[in-house]
Amino acid sequence: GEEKPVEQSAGSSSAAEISETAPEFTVNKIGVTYVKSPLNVPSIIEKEKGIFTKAFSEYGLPVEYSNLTTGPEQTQALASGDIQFLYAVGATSVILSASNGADVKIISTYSRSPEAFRLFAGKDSTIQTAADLKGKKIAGPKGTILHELLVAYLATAGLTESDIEFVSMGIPDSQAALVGGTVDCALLAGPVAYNMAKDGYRVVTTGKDLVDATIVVATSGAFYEKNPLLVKRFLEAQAEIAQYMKENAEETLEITAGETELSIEAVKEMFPMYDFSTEITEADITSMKKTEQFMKDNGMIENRVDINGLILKID
Amino acid sequence: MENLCKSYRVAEKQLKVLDGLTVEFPEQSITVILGRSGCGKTTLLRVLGGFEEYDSGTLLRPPLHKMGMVFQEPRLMPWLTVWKNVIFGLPKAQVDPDRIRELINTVGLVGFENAYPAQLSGGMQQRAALARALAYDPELILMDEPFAALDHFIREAMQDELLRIFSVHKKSIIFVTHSIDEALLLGQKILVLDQGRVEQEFSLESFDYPRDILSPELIDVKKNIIKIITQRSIT
Amino acid sequence: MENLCKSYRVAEKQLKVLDGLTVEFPEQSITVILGRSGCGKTTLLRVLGGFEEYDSGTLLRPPLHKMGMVFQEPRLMPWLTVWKNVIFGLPKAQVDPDRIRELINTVGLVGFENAYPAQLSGGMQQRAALARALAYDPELILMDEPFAALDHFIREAMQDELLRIFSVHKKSIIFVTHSIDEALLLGQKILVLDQGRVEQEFSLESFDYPRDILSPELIDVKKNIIKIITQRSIT
Amino acid sequence: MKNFWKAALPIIVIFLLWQVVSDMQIWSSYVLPGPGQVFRSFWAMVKSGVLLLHILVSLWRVLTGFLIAFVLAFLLGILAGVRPASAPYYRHIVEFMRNVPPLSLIALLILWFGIGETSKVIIIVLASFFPMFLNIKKGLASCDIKLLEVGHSLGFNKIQKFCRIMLPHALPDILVGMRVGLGYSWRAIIGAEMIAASRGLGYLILDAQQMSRSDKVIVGIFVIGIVGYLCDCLFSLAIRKALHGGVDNSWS
Amino acid sequence: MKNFWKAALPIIVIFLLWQVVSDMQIWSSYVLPGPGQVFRSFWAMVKSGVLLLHILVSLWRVLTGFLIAFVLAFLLGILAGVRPASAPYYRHIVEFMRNVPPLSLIALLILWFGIGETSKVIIIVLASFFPMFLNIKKGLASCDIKLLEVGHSLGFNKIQKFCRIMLPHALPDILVGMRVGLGYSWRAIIGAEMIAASRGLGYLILDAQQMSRSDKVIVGIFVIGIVGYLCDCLFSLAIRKALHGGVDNSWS
Ligand SMILES: Nc1ncnc2c1ncn2[C@@H]1O[C@H](COP(=O)(O)OP(=O)(O)OP(=O)(O)O)[C@@H](O)[C@H]1O
Ligand SMILES: Nc1ncnc2c1ncn2[C@@H]1O[C@H](COP(=O)(O)OP(=O)(O)OP(=O)(O)O)[C@@H](O)[C@H]1O
Ligand SMILES: [Mg+2]
Ligand SMILES: [Mg+2]
Repeated sequence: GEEKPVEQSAGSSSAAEISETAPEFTVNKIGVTYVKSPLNVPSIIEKEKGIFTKAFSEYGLPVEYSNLTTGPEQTQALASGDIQFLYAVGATSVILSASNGADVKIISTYSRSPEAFRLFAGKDSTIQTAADLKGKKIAGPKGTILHELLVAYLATAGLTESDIEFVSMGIPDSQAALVGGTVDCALLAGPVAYNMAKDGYRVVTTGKDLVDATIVVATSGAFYEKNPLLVKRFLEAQAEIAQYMKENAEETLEITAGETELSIEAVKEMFPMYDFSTEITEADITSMKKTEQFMKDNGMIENRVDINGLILKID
Repeated sequence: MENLCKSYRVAEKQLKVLDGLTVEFPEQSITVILGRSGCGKTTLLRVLGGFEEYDSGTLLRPPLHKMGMVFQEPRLMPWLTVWKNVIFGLPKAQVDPDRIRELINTVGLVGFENAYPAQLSGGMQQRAALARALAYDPELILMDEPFAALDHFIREAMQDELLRIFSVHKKSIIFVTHSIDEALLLGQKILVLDQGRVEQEFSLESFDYPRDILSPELIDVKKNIIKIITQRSIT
Repeated sequence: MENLCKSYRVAEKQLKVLDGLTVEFPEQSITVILGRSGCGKTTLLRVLGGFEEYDSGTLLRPPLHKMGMVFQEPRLMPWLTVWKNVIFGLPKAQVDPDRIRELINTVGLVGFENAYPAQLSGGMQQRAALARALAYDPELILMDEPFAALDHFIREAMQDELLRIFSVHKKSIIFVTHSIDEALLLGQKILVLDQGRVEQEFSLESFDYPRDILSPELIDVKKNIIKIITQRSIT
Repeated sequence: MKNFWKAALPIIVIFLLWQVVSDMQIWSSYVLPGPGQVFRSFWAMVKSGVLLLHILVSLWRVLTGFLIAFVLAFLLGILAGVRPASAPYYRHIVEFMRNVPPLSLIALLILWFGIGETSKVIIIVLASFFPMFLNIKKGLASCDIKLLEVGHSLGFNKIQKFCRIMLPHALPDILVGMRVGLGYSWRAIIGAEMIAASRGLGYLILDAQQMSRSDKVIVGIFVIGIVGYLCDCLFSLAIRKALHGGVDNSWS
Repeated sequence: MKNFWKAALPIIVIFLLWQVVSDMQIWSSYVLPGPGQVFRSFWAMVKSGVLLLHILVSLWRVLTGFLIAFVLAFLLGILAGVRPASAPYYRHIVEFMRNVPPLSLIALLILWFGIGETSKVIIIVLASFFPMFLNIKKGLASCDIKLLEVGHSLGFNKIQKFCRIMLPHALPDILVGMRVGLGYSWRAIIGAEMIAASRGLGYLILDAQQMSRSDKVIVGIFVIGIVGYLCDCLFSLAIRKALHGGVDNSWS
């Protein structure tokens, strides 16, 4: 389905506001990204239970899932109009694309999970503190929460990125590099991090107190303007998911284990690291501002981004 | 058919292959081009057939000629059997299996219809190429040493066949050869080519087919030709 | 050189090309294999040269023979010039430019040393292939209709050249042809091949070179050969 | 039979080595799982039917992409081979595209063609077009002039010359090109299924990497390799049947 | 001159279209930056010298990988072309590898060979080996038996036959293979530089993608395409010089 959003006249979009019964939208389907890693329980539950499908079937709109996992891909797809909601995208990616002129708006928080993001060292590495990292080779994905974690951790010892050798790689590749012994440390998250910890690799630090690891839900400003109803319905559906997770905790874990094919123990151990409440708190905004500052400082963005302006005020 | 042609071509240094040549090929007759190896016979034939550009001069061809050519090499399609090679030039609808079978019989390839060219001897390949040109049934046939690879008897048989075709269907034939005997046997007009020029023309229309090559008149002509060729190559 | 060979090969249906053939090729002499197109001359030569397996029978070859072959087709390397094609068989150190130049002169290709095979006429290509085999200077030369594409005079010159080489260097030559005259001119021993058998052997060692083909004895032999071949093809 | 052993020998050696290395526990099993573990997850996926689904989805994508690429390469190859004069118009663009990594275009493709099948198929087309194009072009352009002249002498028009002489003559080259192209189609499946796939062998590998399931990654690699190989065999077989020995099979 | 215009025409049209589309502001500059913006960031990179650095680093990697792949393909191609009997030993493994996406092997390569140049070069080798191998094999295997027999008649040994007849005969095929291979080397640069690169054109693109800098991505795409094209031209030229017309240039 590569239909582009159907541009309609202003008249029809205002009609959507007038008549609640037969609203007309600028889309004929709802594209949602589906990201299950690192451990995105709400996405898994939602898909299993078909909550969005149910919600949007009220408007006769089918829901289409897209497995776009990386942030840049998601923001690109949003810009192309193929996707309406980025359901779980790193705040860093949103800031990056916004800084480069993309029309992207945050509508709610997805999760915060500082502890799920970790810096690993070899099994019998001597690295204990941030100061020990000086001159070491560290692998991880650039421009992500993990990268931010590293820089924040270095800062605790008064170091900067230039004091270490940072190599940019995806998470699975970073893992392989650490296991193969060609790097001293690797920045890992999700099931990979869990496995490595189980295997005895040393956790140098988690993201706790360093980053907030804010994952958000985003849409485009244009889409919201023309279809506020749909965005509102989306938020309601999100609440339903949270509701379900609270009421069926055991089942939630089982479904997650089944979908990710992780052991139930692993899921149980990792689940508490995540805070899935959807409300955008003051702390979230502050952390995003911090992130934005971090990116500016590290030359990853050239234009400042107004975080408050990024967030859609929906009532 | 009348023409006047003149042309030369390049090798490395400019090499005049055809040099101010003026010939006329009468229609419905057998014209034989005779000459030594490398004297430009093939080139002349290729110019006539339109395979080769010429540098200067004019070439007049009567229109509406369906023209066939037998090349000096067999040039069979290696991926087709003898049968398919023979009918190669014919539209599917026009293939008359009986006629083709007869043709294949004439060139002595019965039993080899399904063989591939690589499985034939050199002479057999040349005969298959001959059959292909005849099957195409052209009004004008250009033949470049078609019988060189054939032994005495098959050659005789083929010469007879050619004369038969000629007399029955009154086709125009231009025949290249280096054998003086063959030229005398077949030609109504013989052009002796040397160094890009027509050294001499002989008209043998008065002799009826089949000819006896040992008849005194023809021996006279033969001596004449030999004299011309040897003379030229000495100078 | 003695041998006894017997072999047959497949086409589609089993086709006996050489059928219980028994021949002996004397050393240091010119043996001519004569036969009609498609009778198996090339096949016999290829078996002798070791290019083709034989099915049964034995083939005895004296050891240490440096053997050269002239194929029925020119088979020049299209990416090499005439000169390079001629010296193709020689190690770099053994190339004697004067000798090569002389050879090229003999085959009448002076001025075409730097031409590529595609730029030569059919006969010239064949002559270049001949020069290649001679340049290689083998003790035994197998020649498959080497002069078929040549005109009367060049053919005569080449025949003389061959006889000269033979008498000076006393090489063994096995020569395939379909021309009875050529066989009579060159052969010390003539094998008439038909249907995979040696129909008849003629020994002409008593005739000295150069021979006069019109001498009564040779005309007798010629008539004999013609009779044999025609007889066979009628049955 | 002897050939079977010859073929089996190196494969057995590789498997044994693998088993030994994984037994030695140099790397833990989630980094380099042993053959046993890989086979178990392979079997689990076979039983549940997901593997077949992944294979079919990818197969469909690969074949679609390959066919489109072939048709394009064939048409452009004909144009280039038969009318070299037209080359200046597209030559530079084709040559330019030949060197551009399809991976770098993913973002643009998503932008223009969305995240549906189109983008995925385009990635595969981009990967397999060029070997086919170059080989077809070479095959047609290197056609023996002598044989073409035969066509001329038989009064063939351009189309007849092309279909009856150039094409059969170029066949071995075209087939080599198609085989290389088919291989590259399979290789491009990861790149293609990076674009929002939820099924397919490429997705299987990418997803397993994210989920740290090395055993599944290896299953995916094996399955792609083997399915691709089988495709290639079928392709060779089909061609051999179609040609029944008319052309030597130097391409197989 | 006329050819120049023929070549320039479609390129100019593309640029104009691009300018028009980006002027129309259908997509924001984040999605599709205009030619002006792209040129500005290109110029900035040229001036600071980073672009040259990226080019040189990638060039070195591509050439190393290409050369290694060529040597391997040549050796194995000779083996396969000259001694078809040896095929069963490696055939299945080669055919298997031919269909495996190099991208899926990145993790394994990092594990075994680290994140240095080795892994990157291996990715390039994997990408360019197969077209060369198949073309070399085909070229050698399809050698005219008639010409080989000439070699036999001149008492050539196997090596002489190979060097003096088979090799020149297979040259056009080998060259087509090499050109396809060179193209694929360039295309593999993104995959290769996914492995912990900090320089190179592939890194430039990947980094720009991650940083959502579409303008830089486009600069990278153009530079790879053009540098690859130039490489190809140089390669063709070198060959044409080396052969001075002996072989028809159906491969160019
Ligand atoms: N394609 C070509 N390029 C350059 N020169 C050529 C080409 N074809 C033929 N020639 C030259 O033209 C001359 C005449 O060649 P042509 O083929 O016409 O001779 P011919 O009379 O047919 O000889 P033969 O009886 O040996 O076939 C030769 O000297 C040859 O070198
Ligand atoms: N490679 C082959 N495969 C199958 N049959 C073949 C092969 N080569 C030759 N033959 C057959 O063997 C027979 C003899 O062929 P050969 O080439 O020996 O004849 P020849 O005496 O040299 O004839 P010519 O004078 O026409 O060259 C022919 O009937 C031919 O069909
Ligand atoms: Mg000629
Ligand atoms: Mg023969």
